[in-house]
Amino acid sequence: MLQDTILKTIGLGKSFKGFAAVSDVNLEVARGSIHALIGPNGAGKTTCFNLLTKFLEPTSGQILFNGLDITKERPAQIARRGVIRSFQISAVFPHLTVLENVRVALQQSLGTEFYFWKPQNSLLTLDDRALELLDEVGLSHFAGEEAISLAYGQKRALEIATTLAMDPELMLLDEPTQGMGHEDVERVTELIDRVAKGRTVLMVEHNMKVVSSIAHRITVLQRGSVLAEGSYYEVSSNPLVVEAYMGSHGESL
Amino acid sequence: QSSPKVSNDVVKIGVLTDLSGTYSDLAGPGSVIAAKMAIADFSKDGTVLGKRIELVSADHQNKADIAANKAREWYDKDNVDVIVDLVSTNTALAVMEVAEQKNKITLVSGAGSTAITNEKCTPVNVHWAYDTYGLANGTAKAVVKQGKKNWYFITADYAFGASLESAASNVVTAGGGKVLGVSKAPFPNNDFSSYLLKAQASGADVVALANAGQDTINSVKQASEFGINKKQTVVPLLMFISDVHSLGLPTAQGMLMTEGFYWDRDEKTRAWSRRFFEQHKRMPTMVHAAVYSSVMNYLKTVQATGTDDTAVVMQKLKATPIDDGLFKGKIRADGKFSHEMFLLEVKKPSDAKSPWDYYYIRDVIPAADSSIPLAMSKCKLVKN
Amino acid sequence: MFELLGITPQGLVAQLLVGLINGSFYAILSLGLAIIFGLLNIINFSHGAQYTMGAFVAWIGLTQISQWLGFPELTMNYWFALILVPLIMAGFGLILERTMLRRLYHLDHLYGLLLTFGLALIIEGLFRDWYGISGESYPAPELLQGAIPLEAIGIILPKYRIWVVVISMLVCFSTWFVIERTKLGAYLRAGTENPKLLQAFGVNVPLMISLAYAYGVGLAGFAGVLAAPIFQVNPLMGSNLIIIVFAVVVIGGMGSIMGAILTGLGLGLIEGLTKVFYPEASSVVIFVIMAIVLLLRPAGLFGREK
Amino acid sequence: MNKSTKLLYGILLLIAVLLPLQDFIYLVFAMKLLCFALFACAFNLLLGFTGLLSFGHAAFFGSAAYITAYFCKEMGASPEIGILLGVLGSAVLGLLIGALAIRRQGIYFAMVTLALSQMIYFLAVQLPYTGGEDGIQGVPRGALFGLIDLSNDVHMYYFVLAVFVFGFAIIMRTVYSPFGQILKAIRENEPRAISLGYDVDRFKLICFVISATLSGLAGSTKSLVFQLATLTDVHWHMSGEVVLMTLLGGMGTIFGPVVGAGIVVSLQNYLANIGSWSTIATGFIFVICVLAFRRGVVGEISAFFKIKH
Amino acid sequence: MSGLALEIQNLESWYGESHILHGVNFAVKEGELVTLLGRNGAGRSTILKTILGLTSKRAGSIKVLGNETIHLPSYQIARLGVGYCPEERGIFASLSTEENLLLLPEIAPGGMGLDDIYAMFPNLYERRHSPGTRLSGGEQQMLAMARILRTGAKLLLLDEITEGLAPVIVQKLGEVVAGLRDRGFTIVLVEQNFRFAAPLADRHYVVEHGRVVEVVNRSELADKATLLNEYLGV
Ligand SMILES: Nc1ncnc2c1ncn2[C@@H]1O[C@H](COP(=O)(O)OP(=O)(O)OP(=O)(O)O)[C@@H](O)[C@H]1O
Ligand SMILES: Nc1ncnc2c1ncn2[C@@H]1O[C@H](COP(=O)(O)OP(=O)(O)OP(=O)(O)O)[C@@H](O)[C@H]1O
Ligand SMILES: [Mg+2]
Ligand SMILES: [Mg+2]
Repeated sequence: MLQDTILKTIGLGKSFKGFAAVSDVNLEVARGSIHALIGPNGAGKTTCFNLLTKFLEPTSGQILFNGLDITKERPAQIARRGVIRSFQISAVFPHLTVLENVRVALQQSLGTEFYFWKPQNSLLTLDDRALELLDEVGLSHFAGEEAISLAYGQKRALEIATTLAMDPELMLLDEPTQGMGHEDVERVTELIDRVAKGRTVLMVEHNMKVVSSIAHRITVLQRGSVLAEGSYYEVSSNPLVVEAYMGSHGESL
Repeated sequence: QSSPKVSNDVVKIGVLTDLSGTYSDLAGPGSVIAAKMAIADFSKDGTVLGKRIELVSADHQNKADIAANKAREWYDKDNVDVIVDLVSTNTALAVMEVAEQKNKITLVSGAGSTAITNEKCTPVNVHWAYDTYGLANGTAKAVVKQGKKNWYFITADYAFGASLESAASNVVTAGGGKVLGVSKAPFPNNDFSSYLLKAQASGADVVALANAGQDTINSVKQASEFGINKKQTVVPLLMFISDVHSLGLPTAQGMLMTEGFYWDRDEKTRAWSRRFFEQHKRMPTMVHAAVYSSVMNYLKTVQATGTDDTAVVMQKLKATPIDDGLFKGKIRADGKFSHEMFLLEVKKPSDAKSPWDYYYIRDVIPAADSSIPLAMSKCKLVKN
Repeated sequence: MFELLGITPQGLVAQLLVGLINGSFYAILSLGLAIIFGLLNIINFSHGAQYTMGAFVAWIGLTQISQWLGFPELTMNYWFALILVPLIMAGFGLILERTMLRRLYHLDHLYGLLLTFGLALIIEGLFRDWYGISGESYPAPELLQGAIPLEAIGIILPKYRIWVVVISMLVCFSTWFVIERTKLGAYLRAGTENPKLLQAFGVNVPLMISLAYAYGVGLAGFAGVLAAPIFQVNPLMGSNLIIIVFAVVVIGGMGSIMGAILTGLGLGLIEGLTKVFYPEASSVVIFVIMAIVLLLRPAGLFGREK
Repeated sequence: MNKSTKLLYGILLLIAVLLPLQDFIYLVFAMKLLCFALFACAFNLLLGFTGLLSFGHAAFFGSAAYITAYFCKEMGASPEIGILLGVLGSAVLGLLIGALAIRRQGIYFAMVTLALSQMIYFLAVQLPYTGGEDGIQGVPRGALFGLIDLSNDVHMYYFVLAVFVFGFAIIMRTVYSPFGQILKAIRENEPRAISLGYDVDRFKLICFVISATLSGLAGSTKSLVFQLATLTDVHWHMSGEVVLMTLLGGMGTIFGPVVGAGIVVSLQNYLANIGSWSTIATGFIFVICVLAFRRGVVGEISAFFKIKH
Repeated sequence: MSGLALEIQNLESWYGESHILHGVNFAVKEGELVTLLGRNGAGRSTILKTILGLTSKRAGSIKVLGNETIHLPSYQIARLGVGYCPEERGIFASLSTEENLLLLPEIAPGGMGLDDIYAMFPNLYERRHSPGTRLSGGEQQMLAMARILRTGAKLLLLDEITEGLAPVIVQKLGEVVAGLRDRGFTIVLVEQNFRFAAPLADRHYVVEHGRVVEVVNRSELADKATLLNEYLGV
């Protein structure tokens, strides 16, 4: 398949006081694909995300987004380029309402974020879109509630809605279904699949059911470096991966 | 019927002082008591010219803004005719400014800066108790005369400290002495040991403290701790009997200082002070005595002129020599009440016969030496 | 003879010693603050007032109690005060913690700061009202009166100040040992982060917190007793000191016990030297250092990164 | 903002406009109150809506007061120029201090601001222009635009009222603006706000500067009302006071700081005569407020009526 | 015949104003393993928190090994022999991994040794000097689980312990939990991952809206599959 590459890392590495959490990772994410990053705990997946969004400073290597070197940019800058992440431990604005949570992200598109002289009413135009997004994740009837009162799984859903609101070109999802019930997992999986049309998704996920059903391509990390890469079938039949990650009798899927 | 002219049918005296801060012992509640005594002594039924005499008091917390606001409010709204005491220089200057605008009287007792009757003088003010010139002049002259010619200054690093220091060092050099060094201590300050060690190492005869209040107390105390008072003479340029009281004689003994009033000077001062003591449980400072004296003389003047009109009263005050048993002297054109001062030495603990028996009177400084000569004055009221 | 900006080497040594004495006070006070902050997440603004209170309690014990009760023999001398006052203060701390601070743990730091700020105003105001502002003298114990002439360097140092340095070091380092080298330390740190959870693991966190606060306040009281013979016992003695001590804790780094101690001593020295060479700056030097440290090492010299 | 709140503001404004018609309330007192209310509101913009506790806001209030006083007294500047210079000064200072301070968070932020403002304080003690302990006194109020004589208390009062309404409106607008919405989000969850593409530091800095500037406006105006600028204005007690006002009134509420300022200023006025008891009373208020009254007067009231801000 | 390790009657619980549990009843015998199943927000985690007194208010009766604990402070409940692995993991950031492991006081003899634990979770051994919260999400999960094994607690309350773990580790954890059960521990497991829980548990309680609405014994699993599906969407 000849697709152009949206994100590319060259020799990306990060060490903490001599401990190499990520080393020499060469990742290529194809535009329009859903790319999964899997690997045992502590393999460096979250760290990779942190590097890509510059929440951490890489010790070595380069990050290219749409062919552009973004290694030196600041986190907010990268976000504005269209690379938006979600967090492994859920991250919402607890005392804003659910609607406002999403709206904060939508506001980015208005370009009025520094206008302290403009009335807040100017934001009402965003409400429809916000509700639409909430509807997609099944939270529309919570719109007026403060985010803190949501259950864990609902918070995760809200986070995805917020991330979507940025209309990102590249979405980085760190374990989006973690902590969700089965129904929710299915819904979110479907949701990701749906929203991935027209954009690119890079996700970390331990739920093989999710990975196998929607990921086009999978990279397996182990101890900071790439162990294997390929389609789910290729990867899951790789004995190294089975041993390091999936487990001997795997989850029957 | 030509009734005397008293504004708003009341003569209202405001004691604006430090009721809670650093200076509340040397002025503060004692000043309020002194003012009350003056009113009671002046008239049994609390009237002058048939009109009520009222007293109000407030805490200026040594802050110019609070003082100015209170004064403004008193003059504007509460019909206060005269404000007395005013402990720190900044409050005194701030209130004098307001008083001049409103054409009301201030009688300053607590504050000590020479600016009050010099470059910042106003026509409606009298500076009653003392100023730094008189203190520094009195003490420094006497000490240099004793042959202690090499001085080291520990100076509080702000305007007041600098003016004390310069007044004293002028006298020292004029008397043939030498200033060996100066340590400018930040103000306020707790620990003076670094400066004391430097003073000790300088080998000066005299360690002069150009500071006030808590700073003085701490520096004296620490000087005795380092044994400085054994080999060198410690001279606080501004110290009140209340300070000596809290230091205690063992620490304070031997120091030389100048004050305008000492309760144990003669029969009259003793009698008055005992009455004061009954109410306040402490002997009066020179500020307390001055507040009494200023209120008393103000009321007498109102009585004598038949009005509380500012200009009339001020003119009469300045024209009449004062001798009320506590102070003796005359109010000059610039508003300085020029009176005798006393050079005092703190007694040894063994020499004190009774509580509050703290001083030997070593010298009487004539009124003329207690104020800046009018010829050198920068006051706008003095034509040079 | 070699001189540096007019100071002889002997003079310099003496000045350093003097700096060390102030440093000892900073160390004890910032140690108490650090413990309290570390565990209760509360900036104990009333630390200065509690130090003042310690000094006053010692003074009251020495001069007043006998008068109140009419038994002249009944005085608490310095040595008793050194032990009793910290205990009394710790008891006082315990009461404050149980009745007030306890309600604030789940809230922002801000509230603890404000509550203790209010307490500081009350304590100071009361002593001001009772005993006036110019303060009272507290004599050094007879054993420690007088000064030791240090012939070698040509100055004399008061015995009492030497004692202060020695005893405060002793207290500081034993405290450090207990907190950092025993399991207690781990509890303290974990309790800071998530007291509820730690409690769910079987640790009696409320007791631990009460005791830690009591200990911090006790230390402040102890410093107060130590200070009484040096400075006048006066109601404002603490409020002048407290901001500096805050700065010390920040420079040293929150959460580090050793950091608080070493920074306290070090800043005492630096401040002492500034007083010698450039006294005008001595009141700001600590704040300047603090600003620089915060810019270069946000967590403080000894602080742990978040 | 709902109808009843609007109505309330309308009534309050009307009362304020009619105030000079009576003489029960002393006008200078009312002016003082307005100045401090503006100061507290400006402070609250930072604390209540961005979650940054500055313990050094006196630096902005005070330095603006000094600048205005200096130019009006020594250089003969007209009041509007004097205030403009003061406000500019505090804005620049806000930018400098803010740029340093916002790099740190929480308690460190409070400490850095405290330290830096302490340095401003020492500058005020030692610089030759500030009059040291005595401050700058006898500042002429002058004539506004050369027309309106401000030495008349009634004129001055209306001028101060106008300044207050202007400042308050700016704050209100800021809070209820797209910008304000992001500020809130930042306070709630900073990393998340970053990941959504917001330059958190710039938001904080802008907010800091707005707050400093308006604090300066309050300080400048105050120096004209009282005709003086003193060390009190830059002392950390002033910073503490403004915290008290905000807390007492209700932090994070729009109108709370005004109420808080009213209470604190009145208390100071009425307790001034009882010496150390005023300190003790202030202490008690702090304690009670924190223990039982955390939302502040306005916060409690609106919680009672369930008014959403 | 073993007694009851945990007996809960009419348990109610609140977070501030919000009333979350409305009369929960169930009991666990010593040596049993039961699970609490339910949708997100059903109140399963809250049940565990309430047992330890971590909610703001509670009422009803909770007997731990025969002792009524409803009025006891958390730490005393823990000392009766309760080990808790919280949902949000609760790793202490200011402590190193090893300090975190060693932190919990031993409340009864018979806890696992450090070496055994490291053998079980080699990741933890490797990162033992790293600050607790610098561990990866999964490593933190292991740590949270591991540390209660040291304490000798006999009644374990485990909240979503497989969350965020790699399948290999989940598998291993399954073995660990089964081993613990066999060694006589009593375990209450809150799980989302039904596949993980099903083979381990003696009994399942289905929680909905703060109540236990269904009990499914191991033997009834097949019969009640549709029912479970309805409740959980499994
Ligand atoms: N800031 C840090 N300091 C020190 N070590 C770190 C830091 N962040 C991560 N590590 C270490 O780097 C390794 C990789 O962590 P990372 O969070 O990327 O793992 P992960 O692949 O996301 O695992 P999981 O699936 O469990 O979330 C881990 O061993 C972790 O302990
Ligand atoms: N701290 C809290 N304050 C207020 N409400 C809360 C709090 N924690 C949980 N809740 C509410 O309590 C209810 C039960 O939450 P709980 O965490 O027990 O659910 P759960 O069954 O464990 O679900 P999950 O799978 O999401 O963990 C939810 O509606 C949630 O919104
Ligand atoms: Mg991870
Ligand atoms: Mg849960």
